[in-house]
Amino acid sequence: MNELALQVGQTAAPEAMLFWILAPLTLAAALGMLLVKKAVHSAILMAFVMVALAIFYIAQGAPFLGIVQIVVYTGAVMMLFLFILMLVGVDSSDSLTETIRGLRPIAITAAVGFGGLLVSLLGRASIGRGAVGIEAANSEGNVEGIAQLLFSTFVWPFEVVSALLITAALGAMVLAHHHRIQERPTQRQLSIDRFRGDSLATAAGLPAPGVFARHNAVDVPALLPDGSPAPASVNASLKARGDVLDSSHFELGTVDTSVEEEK
Amino acid sequence: MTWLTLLMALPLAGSLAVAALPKTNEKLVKQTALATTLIVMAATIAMALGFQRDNVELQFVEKYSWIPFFGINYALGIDGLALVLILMSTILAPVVVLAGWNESHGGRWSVKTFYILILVLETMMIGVFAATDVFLFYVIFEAMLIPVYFLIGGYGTGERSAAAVKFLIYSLFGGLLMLASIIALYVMSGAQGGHTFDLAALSSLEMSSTTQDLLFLGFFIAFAIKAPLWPLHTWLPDAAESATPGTSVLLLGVLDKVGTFGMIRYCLTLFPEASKTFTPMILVLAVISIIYGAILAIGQRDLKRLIAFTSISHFGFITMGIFAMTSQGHSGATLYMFNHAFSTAALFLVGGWMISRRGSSTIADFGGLQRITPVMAWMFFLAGMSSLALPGLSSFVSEFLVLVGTFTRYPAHAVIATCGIVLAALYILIPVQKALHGPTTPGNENLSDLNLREKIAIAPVIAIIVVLGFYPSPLLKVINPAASHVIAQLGFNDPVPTNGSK
Amino acid sequence: MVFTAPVLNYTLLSPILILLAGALIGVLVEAFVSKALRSITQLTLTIGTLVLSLAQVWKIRNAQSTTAAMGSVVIDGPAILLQASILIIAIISVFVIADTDHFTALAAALPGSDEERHAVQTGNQVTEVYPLTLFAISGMMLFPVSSDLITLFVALEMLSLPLYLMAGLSRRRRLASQEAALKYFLLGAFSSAFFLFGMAYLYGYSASVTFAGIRESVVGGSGNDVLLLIGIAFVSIGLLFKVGAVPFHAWSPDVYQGAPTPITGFMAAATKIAAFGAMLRIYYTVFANAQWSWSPLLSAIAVITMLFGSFVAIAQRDVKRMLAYSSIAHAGFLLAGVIALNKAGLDASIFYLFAYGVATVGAFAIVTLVRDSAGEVTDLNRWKGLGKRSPWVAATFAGFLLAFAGIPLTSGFIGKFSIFSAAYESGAKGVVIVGVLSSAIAAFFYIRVIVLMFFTDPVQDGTSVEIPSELTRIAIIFSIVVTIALGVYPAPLLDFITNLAIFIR
Amino acid sequence: MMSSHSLVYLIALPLAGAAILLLAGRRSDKWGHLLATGLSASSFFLGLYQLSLMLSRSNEQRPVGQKLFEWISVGTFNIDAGLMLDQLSICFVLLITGVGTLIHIYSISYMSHDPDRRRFFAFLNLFIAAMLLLVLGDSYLNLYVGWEGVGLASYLLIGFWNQKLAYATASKKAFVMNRIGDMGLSFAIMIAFATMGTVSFTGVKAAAEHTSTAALTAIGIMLLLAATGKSAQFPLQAWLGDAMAGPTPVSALIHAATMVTAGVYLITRSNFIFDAAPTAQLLVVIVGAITLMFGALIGTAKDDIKKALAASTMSQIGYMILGAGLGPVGYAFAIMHLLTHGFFKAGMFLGAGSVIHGMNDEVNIRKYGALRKFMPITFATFGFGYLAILGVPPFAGFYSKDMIIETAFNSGGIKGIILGSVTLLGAGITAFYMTRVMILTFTGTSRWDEEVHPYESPWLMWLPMAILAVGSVTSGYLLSHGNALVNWLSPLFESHGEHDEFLPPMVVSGLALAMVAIGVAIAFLKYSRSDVDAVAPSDVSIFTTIARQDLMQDRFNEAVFMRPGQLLTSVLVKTDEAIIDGAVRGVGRAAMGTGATLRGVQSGFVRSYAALILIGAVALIAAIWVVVQ
Amino acid sequence: MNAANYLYLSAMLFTIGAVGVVVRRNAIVVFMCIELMLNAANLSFVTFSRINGDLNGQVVAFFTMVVAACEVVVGLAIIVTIYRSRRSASVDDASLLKR
Repeated sequence: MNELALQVGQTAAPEAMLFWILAPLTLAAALGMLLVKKAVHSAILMAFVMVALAIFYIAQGAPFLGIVQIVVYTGAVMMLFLFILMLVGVDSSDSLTETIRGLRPIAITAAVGFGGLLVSLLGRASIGRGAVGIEAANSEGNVEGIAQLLFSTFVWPFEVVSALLITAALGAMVLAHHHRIQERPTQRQLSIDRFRGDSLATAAGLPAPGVFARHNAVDVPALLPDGSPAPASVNASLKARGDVLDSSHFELGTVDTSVEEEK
Repeated sequence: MTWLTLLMALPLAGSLAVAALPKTNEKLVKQTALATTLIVMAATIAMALGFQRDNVELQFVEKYSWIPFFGINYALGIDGLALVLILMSTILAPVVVLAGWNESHGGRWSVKTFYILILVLETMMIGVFAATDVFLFYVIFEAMLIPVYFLIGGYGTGERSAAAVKFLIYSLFGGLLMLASIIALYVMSGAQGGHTFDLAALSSLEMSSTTQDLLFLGFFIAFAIKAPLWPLHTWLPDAAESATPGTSVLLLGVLDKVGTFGMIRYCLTLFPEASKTFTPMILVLAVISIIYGAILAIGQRDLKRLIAFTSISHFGFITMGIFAMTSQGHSGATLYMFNHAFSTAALFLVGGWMISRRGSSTIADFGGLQRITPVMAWMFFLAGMSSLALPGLSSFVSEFLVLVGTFTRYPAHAVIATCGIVLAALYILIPVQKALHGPTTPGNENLSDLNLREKIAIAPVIAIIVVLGFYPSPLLKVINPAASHVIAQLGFNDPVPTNGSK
Repeated sequence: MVFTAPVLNYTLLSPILILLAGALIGVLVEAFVSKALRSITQLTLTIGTLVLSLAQVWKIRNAQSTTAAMGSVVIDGPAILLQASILIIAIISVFVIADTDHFTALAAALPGSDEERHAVQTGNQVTEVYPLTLFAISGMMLFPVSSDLITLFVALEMLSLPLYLMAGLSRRRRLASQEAALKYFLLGAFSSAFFLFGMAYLYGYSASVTFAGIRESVVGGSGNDVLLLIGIAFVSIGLLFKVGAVPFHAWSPDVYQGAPTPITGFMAAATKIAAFGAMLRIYYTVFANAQWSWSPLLSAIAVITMLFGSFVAIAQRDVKRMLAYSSIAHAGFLLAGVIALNKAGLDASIFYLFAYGVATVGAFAIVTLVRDSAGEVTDLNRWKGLGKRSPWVAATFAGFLLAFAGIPLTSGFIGKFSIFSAAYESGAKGVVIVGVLSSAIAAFFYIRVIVLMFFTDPVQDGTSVEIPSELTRIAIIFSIVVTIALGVYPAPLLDFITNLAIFIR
Repeated sequence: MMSSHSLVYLIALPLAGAAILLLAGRRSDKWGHLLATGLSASSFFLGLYQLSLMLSRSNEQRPVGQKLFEWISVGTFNIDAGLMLDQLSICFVLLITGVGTLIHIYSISYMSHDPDRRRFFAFLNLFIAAMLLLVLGDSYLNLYVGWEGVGLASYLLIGFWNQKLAYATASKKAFVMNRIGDMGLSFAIMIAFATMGTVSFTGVKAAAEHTSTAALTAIGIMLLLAATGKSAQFPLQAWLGDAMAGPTPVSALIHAATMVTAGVYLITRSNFIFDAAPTAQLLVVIVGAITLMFGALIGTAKDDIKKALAASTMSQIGYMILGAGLGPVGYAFAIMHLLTHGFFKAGMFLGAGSVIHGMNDEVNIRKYGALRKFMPITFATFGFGYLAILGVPPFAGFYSKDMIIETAFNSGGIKGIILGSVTLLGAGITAFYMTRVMILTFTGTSRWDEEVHPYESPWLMWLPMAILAVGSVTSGYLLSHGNALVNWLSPLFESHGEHDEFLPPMVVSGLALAMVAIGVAIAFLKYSRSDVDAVAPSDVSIFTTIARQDLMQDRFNEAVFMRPGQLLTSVLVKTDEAIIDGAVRGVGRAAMGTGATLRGVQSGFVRSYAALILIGAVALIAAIWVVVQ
Repeated sequence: MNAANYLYLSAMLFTIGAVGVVVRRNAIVVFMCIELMLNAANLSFVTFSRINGDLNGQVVAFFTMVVAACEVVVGLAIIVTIYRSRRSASVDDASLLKR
C-alpha cells in the first residue's frame, strides 16, 4: 500500500522524464503555431501537439483516449484541416504584422496576464498532493470503465451527440453541396446546340487556350490568326476568378520580358 | 356602486365607439367625443353629489385583485383631494373637445385618432387620481405619457416631435426613479407582513431615515418633473409651445397636477419623516419657481411659452402650499390645483384661438385685438386676471390661502413668494398690452371674433373662475377634511397666533 | 464488472425526443421528397413536431424528476416552463421563418453568380433550414434541463451549431451574412473552449460531472476553492457569451445584423431563454452556496452590460443592430434576476424571458416586412414616416418598442418590475438603480425610432411595407397580443410560473 | 353690531349694472348709460337711507353689519363675505355714490360721441361697486377684494382709449405700481393672521391690545405701503400723472375724489393699529409730508391741466395722510379734508374736462387763455373749487386744511414745527400753481389755434359741476360746524388727551392765509403781467426742468427698477436656455457621445472581439486572484 | 513528479491557443488555435480524472473530441463558404459588419 501511496502522490520517474522532455516540446510546438507564417506549418505543429497530448493521455492512464486522440483527432480532424488548407491554397502565408492597431500589445498583455494568473492560481491551489490515482478506476480496464460510463450514466448525451453529428453533416451539405438545379446537358444535346445555334463559328469546338512557345497555359487566351486574343478559349471560371493573363504580353515582337514567368 | 370604474370605463367605451366610426365622418367623430365627455362630466357630478364631505376616509372604494402574485390590486377610492381633481379633469375634457373642435385638422393623423387619444387620456386621468394602489397609480402615471406624447408629436406645431420626445424622456426618467422607490417599498412590505401595494399599508412601513429619504427623493423627483419645479421645468415650455391648445390644457391643467397630487398623496403619506427633512429645500425650490417662472414669463416673446412659464410660477405656489404643512397652505394648494386648471385652460384656449386666427404665436404679431375681436380680447383679459389672482376670481382665494398658510410657518418664504404677485401683474399685462391694446398691427384687421361654439366652450370656464372666486366654499368643504387629515397624519398643527410675542 | 441497462424515463424526455425525431424525418424529407413539395412538407412537419412537443411538455408539467436519462436531465417546474417558452417562441419563429424569401436560394452558390441567379429563378429553397431549426430547438430544450456537465456541453453545441449555419443563409447581403456566420462560429467556439476549460476545473474541484455532485462539494465546502472559482469563472464566460453580456457580447450586434432576420429573431429570443435557463439552474442550484464568490462579479457584469447596451444602442442607425444592443441591455436586466438568487428572481426571470422572447420575435418579424427592391431595409433613416405609410405595422412595432422600454401596460414593464424587485429584495440595490437608469437611457432610443416612424415625413426611396404572409401575420399578431395581455393582466401566467418554478436538486 | 340685510344692495346695484352692460354688449348701447347712472343714483339714495337709519340710532348702535355667506374657511382662517357700515364708511359711501352719480351724469354728455360709451359706464359702475366693497368690507381680506377691484376698474378706465399705446402703458403702470402696494396689504393681512389669528376689523381691533408693538409696527408699515400705492404717495406716486390718460370724468372720480383716497381710509380704519405703533405712525407722517411737497412742486411746472390737477391731488392726499398719521386728533381732520377735497377736486376736474371738451381735446394750458368769456359756468365752478383748495375762508378747504396744519403744529416739539412748516409751505405752493392754472386758462389773452371754437358745455355737464361747486363752498362749514364730523366719527377712534396748543388756531389760520397770499401774488406777478408763450419755454432753470419731469420719478424708477429688471429678465431667459435647458440637452448629448464612443469597441474585426472576451476572462481571473490572496 | 504539472501545461496550452485566436488572421489557423484550447481542456480533464481517481473526466474528454469533430465540420464548411465568396481566408477581411 505504501508503494501505491507513493505512486499516487508522485508520478513515477519514467513518466517524469517523459513529461519533462515532451512538455517543453509541446509548448514550443504550440508557440510555433502562432509564430510560423504558413498555415500548413501551423497545422503540422498542431498535429505534433496532438500526438504529444495523446502520449500524455496514455501516460496518465487513459490509453483509450490516447488512441482516440490519435485516430480521431490527429487522423481525421487534422486531415480535414489539411484538406481545407489545400482547398484554400496551401501556399498562402499569413503576414505576421499586426494590422489592427493596439491589438498585439493587448493580446500579449492579456496572454501573460491570463497565463500568469492561471498558473499562479494553480500554484496556490496545491493540487495533486492528495491525488487518488487512476489505477483503481482502471482496474477493470480503461476501455471497459469508459464503456460502462458511456453506456449507462452518459448514455443520454451519447445518444444526443448523434444529433450533433447529423447536424454537422447536414450543415456541411447545405453550405457546400451544389444541387443539380438543371438537367445536365447530354453530349447529344450539346452537339445539337452547337450546330443548331445562331452561328456555326464554334461548331468545330472552342479554340484551345495558350500561346505556343511563349506561354502555353490555360490561363492565357489563344491568339487568333489576326493576332487578337480569343476570349472564348479560356475557361469561364478562370475568368471569374480573375486569373487570366493578358495574351498581348506574349505576342511576337512585343515580348515583355519584365513579366516574370510563374514557376 | 362602482362609480369610479364606471367613470373610467365611459371614456374608454367612447374611444372604442369613435374607433368604430368611419374616418371620413369627422363631424360625427367629434360629436361622439363631445357627447362622451359630457356624459362623463355628468356622471362625475352625479358621483360628487353622493360624496360625504366630512368623511376623511376614502370613498367609493373598489378593490379587485389584479396581479395577486405581487399583491397588486385594482384598487380605487377617492378622498376630497382626488374628487376635486377628478371633477376638474372631467369638466375640462368637454371644454377641450369643444374648444379645440378644429385643432386636430393640421395633424399628422386623422381627426379620429386625435379623439381616441383624448378619450383614452381621459380614462387615465380619472384613474390616476382614483388609484389607491401604488402600482396601479404608477402604471397609469406612466401610461398616460403615451397618448400625450402622440398628441403633442402628432398634432402640435413647430418643433413638435422634439418637444414630445423631450417631454417623454424627461417624464420617463422621473417615472423610473419612482419605479426604483416603488420597488423598494414593495420589497420592504414583503419583509414586514406580506407584499402589498396598498397605499394605507405601505404608509405604515417602518424604515430607516436614510431609506426613507432616498425613497422620498425617488418619488419627489418624478413629481417635481411632472409639476415642473425649478430646475426640472425646461420640458414644459417646449411642450406647451408645440402642443395644440387643447393638449396644453390637458397637459398643464390635468397631467401636471398629477405631480402635485402625488406629492400630497404619496410623498407626504408614505414618507412623513423624509417630507419633513426635505421641506426646507423644497420650499426654497418652490419659491425659486415662483419668482423664476414669473420673470421668465415676462421675458417671453411667444404667447404659449409665456403661459407655460406662468404655470411654472403657479406650480411653485402649489408646491409651497403643500409643504408649508398648514391646513391653509394645504387646502389652498389643492384649491389652487383646481383653479389653475381653469385659468390656464382659459388662457390657452383663448390664446390658441388668437394664434390660430393670426397664424402666429409671437406676441408682437398681435396688437389692437381689443378693437377687432372684443369678445376674444375680453376672454383673454379675464383669463389673465385670473392668472394674476385678482381678488374676486378663483385663483385669488387659493393663492392667498397658500400665502397665508405659508406665512404662519415660513414667513420669509411667503414674503418672497408674495413678490410674485407684482411680477404676475407684469407677465399678464405685458402681453395684454401688446396683443390687445395699442394700434391694430397690420395683418390683424380681418380677424374674426369668437363664434358661438367657442363662446359656449369658454363660458363654463369663465363661469367657474368667477363663481369660485366669490363662493369657493363648496370646494373648500370637500377639500378641507382631506387636507387637515393629511396635516394631522403628519403630526402638524397649524401655528397658533403668537400675538407677536415671539 | 456488471453492466446494468440504463433507465431513461422516456416520458420525460419525450418533448426533446419528438423534436429530434421530427428533425430526422426532416433530413429524410430533404432526401426523398420532391422539391416542389419539400417546403410545405417541411413546414407542416416542423410545426407539427413543435406542437406535439409542446403538448407533451404540457402533459408532463407536474413531473418532478432528477433521474430522467440516468440523471443527465432534470425535469422540474422551471424546466417545464422554460421548455414551453422555448417551444412557443419556436412556433411563432417558424411562422416567420416559413416566409422563405429570407433565405438564400442556394447556399453553396457564389454570391452574385449565375448559379445563384438561376437558383433564385427556379425557386430553389434551402429547406434544410427546418431540420436545422428543429435541431437547434432540441439543443435549447436540453440546455436548461441538463444536469451534468457533459449534457450541458453537448446541448450547448447542439443549439449553437445550427445557428452558426443558419446565420450564414441570408438571401440578400450574403457576404455580410456569411461574415456573421464566421464571426458567430469562431467566437462561439472560442467561448465554448472557455466553457469546457471551466468544466474541467469544476470536475477537478468536485470529482464529479453531475450538478448534484458539484453542488454537494460546494455545500460541503471541503474542496479546493481555487478550482471552484476558476471553474465558475470559465463556465460563466461560456454562458455569458451565449446571453450576450458585456464584454462577451461582441458577436451579437454583428450576427444579429448579418443573419437572416427571422433567424435573428428566433436566435435572440430562444437562445436567451435557453442560456438564461441553464444559467439560472446552475447558479440557483449548483453554485448557490458559493454566492459570495460570483455575485459581486456577476453584478459588475450586469451593470456594465445594461449601461453598455443602452448607451451604444443610442448611436445606432440600423434597426437590427439597435435591437441587438437592446438585447444586450436586456441581458443585463436578466442578469439581475440571476443575481437575485431567490424564488422571486426565478419567477421574474422566467416571466421576463418569455415576455421578452415573444416581443423580440414580433419585432424582428416586423423588420422583415419593411423592404425595398433589394430586400429588407434596416437603415433607420429609411424607416421615416412608416407610421404614415402603414400605421398598423408601425403601431405594432411601436408596441414592441414600448415593451422593450418597459412602459406600463406592456409585458416589458411587468417583467422589469418583477425582476428589479426580486434583485432589490436580495439586496442588489446598486444593480437595480443602474438598471432603472439605463432603462431611462434605453427609452431614449426606443422613442427615437417611434419618432422616426410617426413624426417624420416619409422619404420616397422605394421603401415599402410588404404585406405580411398569413403565417407572419399570425406570428406578429400573437406577439403583440401576448405583449399587451401580459402587461394588462399578467396574473394567470405569473401564478402559473410561481406555482411551478421550483428547482429540484 | 346690529345686522342689516340691505347693505349688500349698495354694492349689488352698481355691480349688476356693470354685469348687464358688459354681458349685453352692443344691445345695451342705447340705454346702458341711463341704467348705469340710475343704479349709481339708487345706490346713493340707499346710502342716504342708511345714513338716516344710522342717525336714528344711538352712537354705539350705529355700526351695522351683514354677513352674506361664508367665503373662505380653512382651519382657523375663517373669512365671511361680510359687510360693515359704520360712521366712517357711511361718509365714504355717500362720497362715492354721490360724486359718482354726478360724474355719471356728467359723462352721459362728455362721452356721448364715444362709440364705447356703454363700456365706459359699465366700468364706472364696476368701479363704484368695487369702491363700495372696499369701504364696506368688514375684514381686511374683504377690503382687499375691493382694493384690487378698484385697481382693476382704474386700469380699465385709464386704458379706456387703449388703442393709443401710451394710454395702455399708463394703465399698465398704474396697475403694476398699485400691485406693489397691494403686496403690502397682503403682508399686513398675513402678519395679522399669523399674530392675531384673525383679519376682521373688529377682531384685529380687539386683539391689537394684546399684540406686541413690533408686530403692530410691521402691520402698520405694510398698510402704509398699501396706502402709498393706492393713494399715489411717495414712493409709489409715479403712476398718478400718467393715469390722466383716462377720460376726464375718470380722473375726477377715481383719481381725485375716491379711489386715491382709499389709502387714507385704510389708515384711518386701522387707527387701532397705528395708535399702538408710533414708529409706523411717524412713517405715515413722513410719507404724507414728503408727498405733499412732492406733488406741490410738480404742480408748479405742469402745463397739462389734468396733470397739474393730478399733482395737486397727490399733494392734497399728502395732507390727508399726514393728518391721518397724526393720531386720534388727525383722523377726523384727514377724513374731513378727504370729503371736502372730494367735492372741490372733482369739481375742478370736471371743469377741466369741460374746458378740454370745449377746446377740442386740447389739454395744454399754455394754449388756453381768456376762456372766462366763453365758458362762464365752467369758470365759476372751477373758481369755487380754486378758492376751496387754496383754503380761502369760508370755502371748504379753509376748514379742512387749516385743521391739518394746526394739528401738525400741535403734534409737539421739533416734529410739530417741521410738519407745520411743511404744511404751510405746501399751502403757499398750492396757491401758486393753482393760481397759475387759473390765470393761464381763464384770463389773459387767448392763445388757441384758429380752428378752435371754445363753447360752454351742455347742462348735463355743468349741472354736476355746479352741484360740486356748491359742495366746495359749503361742505367745509357744514362738516366742521359744531365739530359735526369729529363727533360723528369719535366713537371709532380712541379718545385722546388734549395736546398743548403750540400756536393758537387764529395764528395758524393767519399764517396759512399769508402763505396763500404770497403764493397767489407770485403767480399773478409771473403770469398775469406778461404774455405767456403758447409753447413752453425751454430756457428755464434746472429746477423747472426737474419739476417738469415730475422730479425725475420716472427716470428714477426706470434706472433703479425697470432697467435692471429688464436686464435680469433677459439674462434669466438666456440662462434658462443655455444653462438649465443646456444641462438637460447636455445630458442627452453626453449619452449620445458615450454611445458613439463605445461603438468604437465594435470594430468589426473578429479578433478584437476575441480579445475582448480574453480581456474579460483576464479580468475575472484577476478578480479571483485578488479574492484568493 | 506532481500530476499538477500537467495542469500547468494545460493552462499554458490554453493560453497559447487563446492568444493564437487573437493574433492570427488566417481563419483556419484561428480555428486550429481553438482546437488547441479544446485539447488543453481535455488534458485537464484527463489529469483531473487521474487526480480524482475516476473515469468521468476521460468520458468528458471523449465527448469533447466528438463534439469538436462536429464543430470542425461545421466550422470548416463556413470557412470554405466565405473563402469561396471572398477569395480570402483572412478573418480581418470579414469586417463588413461593425459599429
